[in-house]
Amino acid sequence: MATKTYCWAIVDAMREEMERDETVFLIGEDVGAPEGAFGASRGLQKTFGPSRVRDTPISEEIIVGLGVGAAMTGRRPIVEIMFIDFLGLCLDQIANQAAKTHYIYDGMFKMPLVIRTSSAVEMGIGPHHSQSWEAIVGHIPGLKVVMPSTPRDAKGLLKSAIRDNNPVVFIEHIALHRLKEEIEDEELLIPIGKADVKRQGRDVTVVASGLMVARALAAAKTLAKDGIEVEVVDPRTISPIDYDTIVDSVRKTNRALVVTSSHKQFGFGSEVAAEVQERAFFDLDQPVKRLSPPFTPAPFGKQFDDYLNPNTDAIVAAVHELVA
Amino acid sequence: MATKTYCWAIVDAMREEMERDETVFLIGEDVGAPEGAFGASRGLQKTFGPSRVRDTPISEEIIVGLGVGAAMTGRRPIVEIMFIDFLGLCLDQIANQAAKTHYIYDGMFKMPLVIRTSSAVEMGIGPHHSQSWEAIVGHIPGLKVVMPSTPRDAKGLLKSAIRDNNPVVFIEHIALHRLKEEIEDEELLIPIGKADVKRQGRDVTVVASGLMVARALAAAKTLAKDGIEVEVVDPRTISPIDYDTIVDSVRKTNRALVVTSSHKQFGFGSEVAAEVQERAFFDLDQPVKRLSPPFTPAPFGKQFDDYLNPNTDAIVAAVHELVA
Amino acid sequence: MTQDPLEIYRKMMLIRECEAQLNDAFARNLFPGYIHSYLGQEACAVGVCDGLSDTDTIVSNHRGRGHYVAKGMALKPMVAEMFGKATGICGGRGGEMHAADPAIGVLGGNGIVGGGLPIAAGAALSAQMDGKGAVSVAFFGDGASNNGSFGETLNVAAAWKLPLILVCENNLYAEMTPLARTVGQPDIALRAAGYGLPGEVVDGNDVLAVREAAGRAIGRARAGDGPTLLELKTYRWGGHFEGDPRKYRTREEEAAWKERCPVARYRAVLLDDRGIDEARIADLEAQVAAEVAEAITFALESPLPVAETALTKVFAA
Amino acid sequence: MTQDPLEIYRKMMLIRECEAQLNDAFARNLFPGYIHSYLGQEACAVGVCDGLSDTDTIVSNHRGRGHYVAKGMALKPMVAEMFGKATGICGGRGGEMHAADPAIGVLGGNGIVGGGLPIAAGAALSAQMDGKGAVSVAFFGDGASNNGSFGETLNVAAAWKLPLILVCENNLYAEMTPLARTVGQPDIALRAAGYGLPGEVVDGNDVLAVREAAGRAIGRARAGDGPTLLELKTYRWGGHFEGDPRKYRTREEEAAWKERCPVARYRAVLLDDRGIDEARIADLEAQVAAEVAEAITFALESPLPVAETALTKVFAA
Ligand SMILES: Cc1ncc(C[n+]2csc(CCOP(=O)(O)OP(=O)(O)O)c2C)c(N)n1
Ligand SMILES: Cc1ncc(C[n+]2csc(CCOP(=O)(O)OP(=O)(O)O)c2C)c(N)n1
Ligand SMILES: [Mg+2]
Ligand SMILES: [Mg+2]
Repeated sequence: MATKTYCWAIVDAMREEMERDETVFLIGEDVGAPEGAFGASRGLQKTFGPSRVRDTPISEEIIVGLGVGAAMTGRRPIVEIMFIDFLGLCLDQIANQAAKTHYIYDGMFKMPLVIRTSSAVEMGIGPHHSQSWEAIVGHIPGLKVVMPSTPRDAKGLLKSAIRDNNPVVFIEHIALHRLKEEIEDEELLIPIGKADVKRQGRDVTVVASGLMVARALAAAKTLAKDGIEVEVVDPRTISPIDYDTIVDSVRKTNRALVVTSSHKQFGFGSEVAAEVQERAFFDLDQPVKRLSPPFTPAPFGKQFDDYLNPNTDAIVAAVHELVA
Repeated sequence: MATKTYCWAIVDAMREEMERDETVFLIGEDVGAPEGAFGASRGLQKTFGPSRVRDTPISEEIIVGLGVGAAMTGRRPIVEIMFIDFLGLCLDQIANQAAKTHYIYDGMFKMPLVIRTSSAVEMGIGPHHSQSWEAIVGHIPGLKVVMPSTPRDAKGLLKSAIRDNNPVVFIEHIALHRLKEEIEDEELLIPIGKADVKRQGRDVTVVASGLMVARALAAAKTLAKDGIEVEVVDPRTISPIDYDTIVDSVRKTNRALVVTSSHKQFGFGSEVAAEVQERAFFDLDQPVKRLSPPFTPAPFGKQFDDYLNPNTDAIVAAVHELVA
Repeated sequence: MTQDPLEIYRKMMLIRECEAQLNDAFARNLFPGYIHSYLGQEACAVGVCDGLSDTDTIVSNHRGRGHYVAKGMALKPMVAEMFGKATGICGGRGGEMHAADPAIGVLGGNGIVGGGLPIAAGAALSAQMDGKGAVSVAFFGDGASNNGSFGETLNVAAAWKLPLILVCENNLYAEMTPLARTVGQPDIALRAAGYGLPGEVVDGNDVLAVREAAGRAIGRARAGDGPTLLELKTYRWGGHFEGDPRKYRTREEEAAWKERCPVARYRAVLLDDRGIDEARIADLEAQVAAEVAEAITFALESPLPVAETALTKVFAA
Repeated sequence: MTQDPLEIYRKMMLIRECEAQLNDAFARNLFPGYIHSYLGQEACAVGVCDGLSDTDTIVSNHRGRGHYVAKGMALKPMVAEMFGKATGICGGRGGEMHAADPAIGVLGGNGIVGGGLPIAAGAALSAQMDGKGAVSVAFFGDGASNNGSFGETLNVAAAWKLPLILVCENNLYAEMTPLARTVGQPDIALRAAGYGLPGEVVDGNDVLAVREAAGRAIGRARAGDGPTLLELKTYRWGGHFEGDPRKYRTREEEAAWKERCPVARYRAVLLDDRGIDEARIADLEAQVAAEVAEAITFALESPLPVAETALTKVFAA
């Protein structure tokens, strides 16, 4: 066991997989010699050389496209898009090419491609670096979308993503990079598509993703003092969503709240609420609630982020409303 | 009154607005001399000249960007992206630039930009021309998204979109282009953000958009024979959604079905189901149901489209389940 | 490279016949959907692919049949794919704009103009990492060269010295819009220098000229000397798709280009310069026509895929 | 164009002081978020904007303060915006990467590298339609020239002869990656010819050279002769942002570029060639320093915007 940050967990996952399989490589802006804009590729170019760990130009479309073409020809590329806000520059390669190639060509090509990207929502960097766009990729068939909330999940899911024969959009959060957790020394593979019940509880199910997981847990602690036992489910995989785990929990608690950093409208909250009410309607005592930032761009500055994004108090209040 | 096709309704709307306001112009691939890949700009270049009706290169990002820059400097551009499937090449200009400029700059710029685009879902053209991506733009604050299902709605909404001081993504459907309807000769402006109850009914609310509206109406006819009275609500505007109208209807019928051409996952169906269950939970006798194509790319060929997409029979069956 | 000059002619004729007979099926209402005909551009695909082997890859676009045939895709499953039939090389899911065959290095067509260029660069990166001298080719149109992916691809290919040959088939039109209206300068090849790679304008209707230029580019790529942009000046005989009334150009312009028919030109070379006799050529032509007819019959008689199969293969195991 | 040579110096010094004093605030932990410093590039913005009037527009990028100052944005609201204060020109919503002022033709910065080029082309299209001789300028970095939007913009601008001046400030780095590692050829200006517009490499640390080249480009654009790509060779004195340890380059390289300080060079011209005396310059410097200090104090003392205002102005009326 060793204590690792989320960021080092990412580095370790890539290092282990690159050691294990020489077809794995990494490209992206500043990932090579500079070792990652956020340090998430520290030491990799030194170990694996400038051919397997390459700096790219600021060319998001071809960064993904290089991965698509390399994956079709036998490699397992990891490509980095620095911020998920830049998805609009490479969505065609992700949604029309990577996601559909295996399908269109009747299974003749595999697409073992990992698209690593980051959200910086709530970090005060302003409108072009504060979005949580998991719903956009979640809407595309043929993609898997993963969003780990802890170092251990990050490592185990990234290793699984690299070994997956399908395109995986792997969404980190810059603010989580410094989070620490003990991680076993043995090989760690966490299956894509499995939710994790981060806390057991009988009264309310809180489905939380990314940054919101820690807050949901903090809220659960507070609520426990009032005798309200919250079950916190972290889907970890945004697509496909592990509804079995979520619905099992709701069947037990009869109340559900979804907390996300992405907008409610056409977002993860709506997706989960819709499916949960369909599957567990007669088990629900209350409608499924959603807690999300309001439907505005994110202006510059922490005070706005603090105001716009759900915090622990808001989760506590929402749970109180649900059990009222 | 004159009978007009959906396609001519689009042409008429642009012509009327270009006559009314000389800051309105149109650019896009093949919109000028060729008069539109689907004939939706017939006669416009002849009337307004090659400066105001311009053919662009196949450069989706700058097609939208030209509109953004022109809108910021006093014009009212209409830009055409031939198929909504090409959104991945211009989403940055739509979601990060057009949608946010008014907001970021504290209201100093208006963004009277219309992005006209088309879906060809169900037309057998294969995976890159068969998507219904309204949810992707629906997830972006600062955008309005419109998806008319009839010629009259198309005309009235397009004219409103052109006069709107905000970016509007206007989604046509190629298969609807030949649909005919009587349209009044007087000026026709249909407000963005208002749903239309296309048929009154007391038993079940069917929320249907785009191609699905006609099918929902056909299903309603069939169901009426069995004594089931379906209310068909066409939101017309996908963002912001007119929930007041939808929820009023559900409060009356106590049952709701959403039918769309887009995938259920993170799609319009989930968005509507989530909000309706939240607002009208205790009025619902059954969970809100969603009818959508399954979560796969669209292969080439009509037989696949017919199989994958909801048809009238499926709507009838789903309504029967809801009232069972 | 093929040593037999007749083999080159056979490939060109295969494409020519294929396009002609498909158009015929279309005219008789036997074809589902659009046909993006390759008629008139035969020398491009054949001249380029002549220098490639099965371990080299190509990425095609929406006008891909010429590329598929030139790279050696089996005719029956290729044609059946165009009809969307279950016997098609992709089981009929790809259809007219999408066929692929990893065994011979065909990485697929594309419904997105310009969408293939980055993918071809990715295949070139794989080849470079493999270090076995394989190359990657991207076929695309003049219209695609105006899309953002073009500049990104040229730059990355040059910066990394990728074994990539960028083949722009400049047929003067993108759908109904003439190239001249959408560019500041009509020679796409001239864009190469600014990105740091060689660019060359080639007569795309002269199969031997294409073959030579492509051969040089392929040689450079195999040797590790990096990418080349080839612009093949050619002409699309048909409309953007079959049925397009071609109002945007004159019948005279079309006739002038048909005078420069790439197939007829190479036929004359065979007769006049290579001393191959008319009878042998005619024989081969008949044989090719029969082969294509058989493929079309095969496709027409094949079943459509079962609709339920649409639910399969969204993900790989 | 400014006739007073001191006015050019004043603008350069305003930028220099602004950057220095902001860095100072940053070092004292008084600045929220990142600072993308313009130190070292002063001649670029000032040289280009000297030929523009308020009816001409500019589009900036993430490193925009130089452009804002050179185009004439009032100092206090500009600086307050950088701090995200309610008194900022955008009420503090834009922050360090986004300031705009329609009254003087500043159409904003951008957090998306390359995102501004298409917008500048749109403004140029407006200007062309207006027919009043206004021009549009896009400022962007060497890194941005590798993004797809660059090629699309060059091509459209050339095809339509837009009154657009594309100003690439080549400061040799994109974040921590040197340009040489990501391009096949290091002169961005050479990419112009292939798209059919003139391109010119200019010493970006020589304000008079920039002013002259920009003047020619602006003149062509006003006359309806279309766009120009100017590549201004310069250097970013600081890191990508303040606090960047700059491990990717040597202190020697930095020192060598500081030797070519654009401000000092122009100061020498004033002293040596224009016969302006030291005292007058020193006076102006003191005045500028005070003006900037006042703006910083104003910003520091201004309130943050009320968080609830975030809910307003999503849509225009
Ligand atoms: C990104 C994108 N934009 C537009 C289209 C519609 N479209 C299909 S083919 C075509 C013209 C392509 O022209 P070119 O690249 O010259 O190829 P050609 O058809 O001449 O062979 C267009 C505009 C598309 N499929 N993809
Ligand atoms: C599309 C996009 N990709 C990446 C980034 C992250 N990023 C911000 S600035 C920058 C470097 C830009 O380099 P250059 O254009 O040369 O401008 P400079 O910073 O040198 O002035 C990068 C990669 C971004 N903001 N947008
Ligand atoms: Mg063409
Ligand atoms: Mg730079």
